[in-house]
Amino acid sequence: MLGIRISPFLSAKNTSLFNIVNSINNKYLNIIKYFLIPLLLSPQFLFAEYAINLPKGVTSVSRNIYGLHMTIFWVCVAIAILVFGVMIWSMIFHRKSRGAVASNFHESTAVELVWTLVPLAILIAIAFPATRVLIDLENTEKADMTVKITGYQWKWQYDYMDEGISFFSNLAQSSKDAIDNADNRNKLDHYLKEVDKRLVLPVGKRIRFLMTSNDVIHSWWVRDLGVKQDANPGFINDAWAKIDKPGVYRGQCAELCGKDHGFMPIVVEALPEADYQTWVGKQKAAQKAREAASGKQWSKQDLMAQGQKIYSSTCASCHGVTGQGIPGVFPAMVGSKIATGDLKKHINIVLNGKSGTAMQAFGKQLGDADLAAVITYERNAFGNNTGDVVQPSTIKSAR
Amino acid sequence: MISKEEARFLSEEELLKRQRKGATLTATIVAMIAFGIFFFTLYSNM
Amino acid sequence: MKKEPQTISKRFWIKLGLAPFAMFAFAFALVPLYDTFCDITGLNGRTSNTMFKGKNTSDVDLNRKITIEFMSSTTPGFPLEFRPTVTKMEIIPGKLYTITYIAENRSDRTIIGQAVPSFAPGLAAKHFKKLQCFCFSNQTFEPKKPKEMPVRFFVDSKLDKDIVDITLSYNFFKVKDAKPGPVAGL
Amino acid sequence: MSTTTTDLQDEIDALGKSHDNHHHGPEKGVMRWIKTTNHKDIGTLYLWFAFIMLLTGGAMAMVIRAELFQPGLQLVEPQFFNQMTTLHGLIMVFGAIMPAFVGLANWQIPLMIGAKDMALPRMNNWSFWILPFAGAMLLSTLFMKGGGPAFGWTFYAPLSTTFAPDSTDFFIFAIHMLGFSSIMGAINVIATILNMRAPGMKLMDMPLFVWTWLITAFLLIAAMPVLAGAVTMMLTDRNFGTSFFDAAGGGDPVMFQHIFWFFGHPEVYIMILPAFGVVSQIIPTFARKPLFGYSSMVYATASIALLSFVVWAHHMFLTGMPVAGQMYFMYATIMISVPTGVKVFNWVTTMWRGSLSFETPMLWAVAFVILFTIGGFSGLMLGIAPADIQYHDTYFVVAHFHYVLVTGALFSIIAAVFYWLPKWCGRMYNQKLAKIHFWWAVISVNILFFPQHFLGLAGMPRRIPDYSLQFADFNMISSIGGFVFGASFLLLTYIIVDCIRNGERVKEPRVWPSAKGLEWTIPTPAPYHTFDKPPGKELILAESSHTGAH
Repeated sequence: MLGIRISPFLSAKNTSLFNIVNSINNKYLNIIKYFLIPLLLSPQFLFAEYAINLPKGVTSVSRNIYGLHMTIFWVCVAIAILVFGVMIWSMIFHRKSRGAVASNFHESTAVELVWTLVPLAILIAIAFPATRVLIDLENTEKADMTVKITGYQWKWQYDYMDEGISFFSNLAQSSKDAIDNADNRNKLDHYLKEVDKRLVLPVGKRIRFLMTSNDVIHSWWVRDLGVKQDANPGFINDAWAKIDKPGVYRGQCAELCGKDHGFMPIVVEALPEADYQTWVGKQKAAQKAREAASGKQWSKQDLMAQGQKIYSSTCASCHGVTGQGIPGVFPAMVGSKIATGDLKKHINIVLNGKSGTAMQAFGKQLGDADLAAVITYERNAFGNNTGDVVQPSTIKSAR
Repeated sequence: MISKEEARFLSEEELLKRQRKGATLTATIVAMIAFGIFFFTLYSNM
Repeated sequence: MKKEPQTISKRFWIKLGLAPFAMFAFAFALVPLYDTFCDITGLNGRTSNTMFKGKNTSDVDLNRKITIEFMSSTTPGFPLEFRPTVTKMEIIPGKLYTITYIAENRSDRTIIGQAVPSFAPGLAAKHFKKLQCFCFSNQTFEPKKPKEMPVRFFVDSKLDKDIVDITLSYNFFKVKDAKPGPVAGL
Repeated sequence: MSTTTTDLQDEIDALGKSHDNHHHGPEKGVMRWIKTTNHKDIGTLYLWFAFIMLLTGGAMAMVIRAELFQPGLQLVEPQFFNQMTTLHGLIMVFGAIMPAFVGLANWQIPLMIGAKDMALPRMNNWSFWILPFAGAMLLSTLFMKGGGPAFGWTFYAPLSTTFAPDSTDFFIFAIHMLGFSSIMGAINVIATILNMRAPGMKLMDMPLFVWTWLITAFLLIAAMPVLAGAVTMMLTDRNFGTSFFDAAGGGDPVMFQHIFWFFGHPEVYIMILPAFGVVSQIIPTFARKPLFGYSSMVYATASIALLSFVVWAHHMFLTGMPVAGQMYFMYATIMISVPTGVKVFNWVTTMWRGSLSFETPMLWAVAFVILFTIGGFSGLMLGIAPADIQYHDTYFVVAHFHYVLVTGALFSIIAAVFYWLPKWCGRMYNQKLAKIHFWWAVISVNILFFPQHFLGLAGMPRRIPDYSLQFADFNMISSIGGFVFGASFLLLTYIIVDCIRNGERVKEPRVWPSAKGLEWTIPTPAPYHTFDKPPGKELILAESSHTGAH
């Protein structure tokens, strides 16, 4: 069957629990630690320690949600104690083996009425704070800046509408290298939660997010910001956040979006206003430099080297590191009609994508030089020895 | 449903036949409802 | 084996005939019901491809200012360079404005597309009245020829008072070919 | 005539000729099962089919839990992982839980209402025999080019239309067939309950299991055609150039979710209402006390069913719904906890001041009440629209619906089997072993699903094959619980097979001395044909579990 991996199960010791499994002594300690203590001690203390609860977050919205969450949680606990208490009482004291004799009552309109109306009252009491938080969520005050977020299979694009900055954010290479390699994994602080380019945002500004998608439905989710919103293809949704504290906040895609749904993290870096402005300046300078690079002539060797880099970061997730693709889902590169056929068609499909498929329009995502490199690579690697060399200028004129 | 009084005058097989006739009617109506909902789903999205 | 001939009463036939009729009547009656429901909750109406006809009866509300952001996008495989000439503008509800989108077909063949508008917040869609828009019909683009496409609109002053930012995004889709396309996923 | 068929119609014909020779047994050999129109045979077929599907879907869950045992990709590729989550969901919902309840309905409804058989025996045969083919077709997609469906059991467009593998068309056909089978089953249940009751049995005399199934059948009639509509639109979108769910042609992908959940939310009640019925039969038996608040139970069930049609979009709070819509769906959703609460309170009060004993079915029923209620609490939390922002599509949701469907629906099915199995086959299972199995399953299932609440709150999304290291510990605990729970089903298989083959014979009609109901008035094991003479009103009232003295 498709998709079975060869790498051995339990190849490495990379979780603290793995060690527990190995040492019995430790195991009992940890059962106490994970099951008994959480039951006995005050929740807040432990929730922070072992991350078994929502974080309070760094926006007013996420704090409101946290408060609401805790309120409902304790209401549920109270009802549970009452209901299960009665039940366990009768299970202990009304046992046949203890000589309990069954009474025969089976109806009471008054009691039925009480346990319809009391829960109803509790629900109405919950509905008030819930509605308040909900209205605050849809708060439409004036925003200080707008970021457009576009979901792609499987990366995010961020457009700073007011600054004209636009970039893609992929899973960091360090995490990709660690998927199959436990040693690499243990060295990482944020396995699968790190990106190559972070979304940098200023602190204390009201930021408006606009979500949309280029292919399937994604969902942009950063817990500490209290933002989760679906990105629907062809439509835009909005959400907002005002970050209180500088810091790095991590999230990931929350709506199943295909093969690499689990590998599409989000990292938000909140900076003080001044640092943010410095960052914006740097981005604008870098954009200029990239445009200048497209005039240069490249050697085939350089193109191949750069092309391999771009291929593995951008193309390999579908077409495979060795160009095999996934039969029936993603076409192979090896001997492909496009990669070994007409160059113009090849450039066109990479630039503009193919409608109705997962093939995206990379013209918007990559610079001329990178596109030239990756197309050169595709036409010469995997045994596709066409010998074609594509220069950035060719791409520029084909755009 | 067949009431106790009615049933008293029916033989075993007549009762079964009466019941099955009612069942056929019920089933037909319910099946129509199902088809109606199916077409409504399509229709409401045209 | 003897089969007794089964007689079916007239009442049965009438019932049988009426049941599906009633069912369909019920199903069709649900349509206005759902429309009302969607209207109240605002479930639909995130997009509107229809022209505003009739007179601009909305009052000009000089005390209000609304910022409108204009965005554009195209779907993969549709080689259109497509953007608004202005990305942001302040407007006064009730007044008429015109903004222009520019599109250029970057391929060598003629392409046909359909623009679908989308609003954030979604509730704004109802109050954004378009008198002229390229989204009313399919658009044909000749190769390498830029095309200017104006949108003439006003925002109804009935728009909720607390909405101050509206985003309007047009997404250009390729109109499906008449001939069957390649198998999906390949 | 007694050799060729057991069909009811033929029996009626035969009755005209002779009164004596219609007590024939089943046919011999495999043809008995293929041609059978006997409700007991079909019930048995349904239950075995469901059990095989349960093990199949369970094996897929084992693959999922094994891959999630530790971070990194060890066993399967992400694409295959997605196929596993998708098929696990589809098979458990359409192949295991629903057929199991239909099987219980087939066995028990005629016995409980004093009918000879189901109303439409030939259709009954059909609605079962479609299932194995539909199930096989669904599973066969795994071996096709491009693999099976990999878009989750909710198959949201456009992932399931534009971006799906070719095998999706087979998936659509399989769903059509499964839906068709369910609708036919539901028609049969409605026709049987409304027309075949013993003369004199009023609707409010029916046992609660029959009531919940009547309401469930109406839910099926209303919900399954909507699913059929949704997959039909998918089919035309994929193959015939329509664009119901494609913004390019004026459609809307969110519309798919509206249609899907308009089916999907009643669907979850289809899977839980019969469970309520089962538990309402078992608890009075072992509390030796009539069911408390019978009529309020009926009304609560009906109102849950009605409410289930007006809350669907609480699965869609994040799709960009306007605030008025979110409020409406939030209020409607939390309203459901009122009738659900009434049911729980009624069960607890039935136990109160009873004379309780804890035979195996009672253990499962008590576990059901407690664990289902926990699932209900997390459901209430999920229903709060703003809080749902943080819960949506996380493991918190996974924990919630597994508490409701595994420790809810599945536990009630196991309870029902342990309750009625001795009546069906005339043998008692090894009660000691069954109790060991109960504790084994109930402890491991909590180790499996309870930590998933923490995972979800800590931020782990669902449907991911790999996760960051912060989730490692709870995933490992959950996986260990999963393997232990999975293994418990091997013991369950042994207990059931052992019971059928070597179990101690039971002769008394009333297998559980304190049980009430018409099914306990017939001989044990239940003869192939029952209630040739419908039971009288006096018997019906005496056997009612809710009116008279116990």
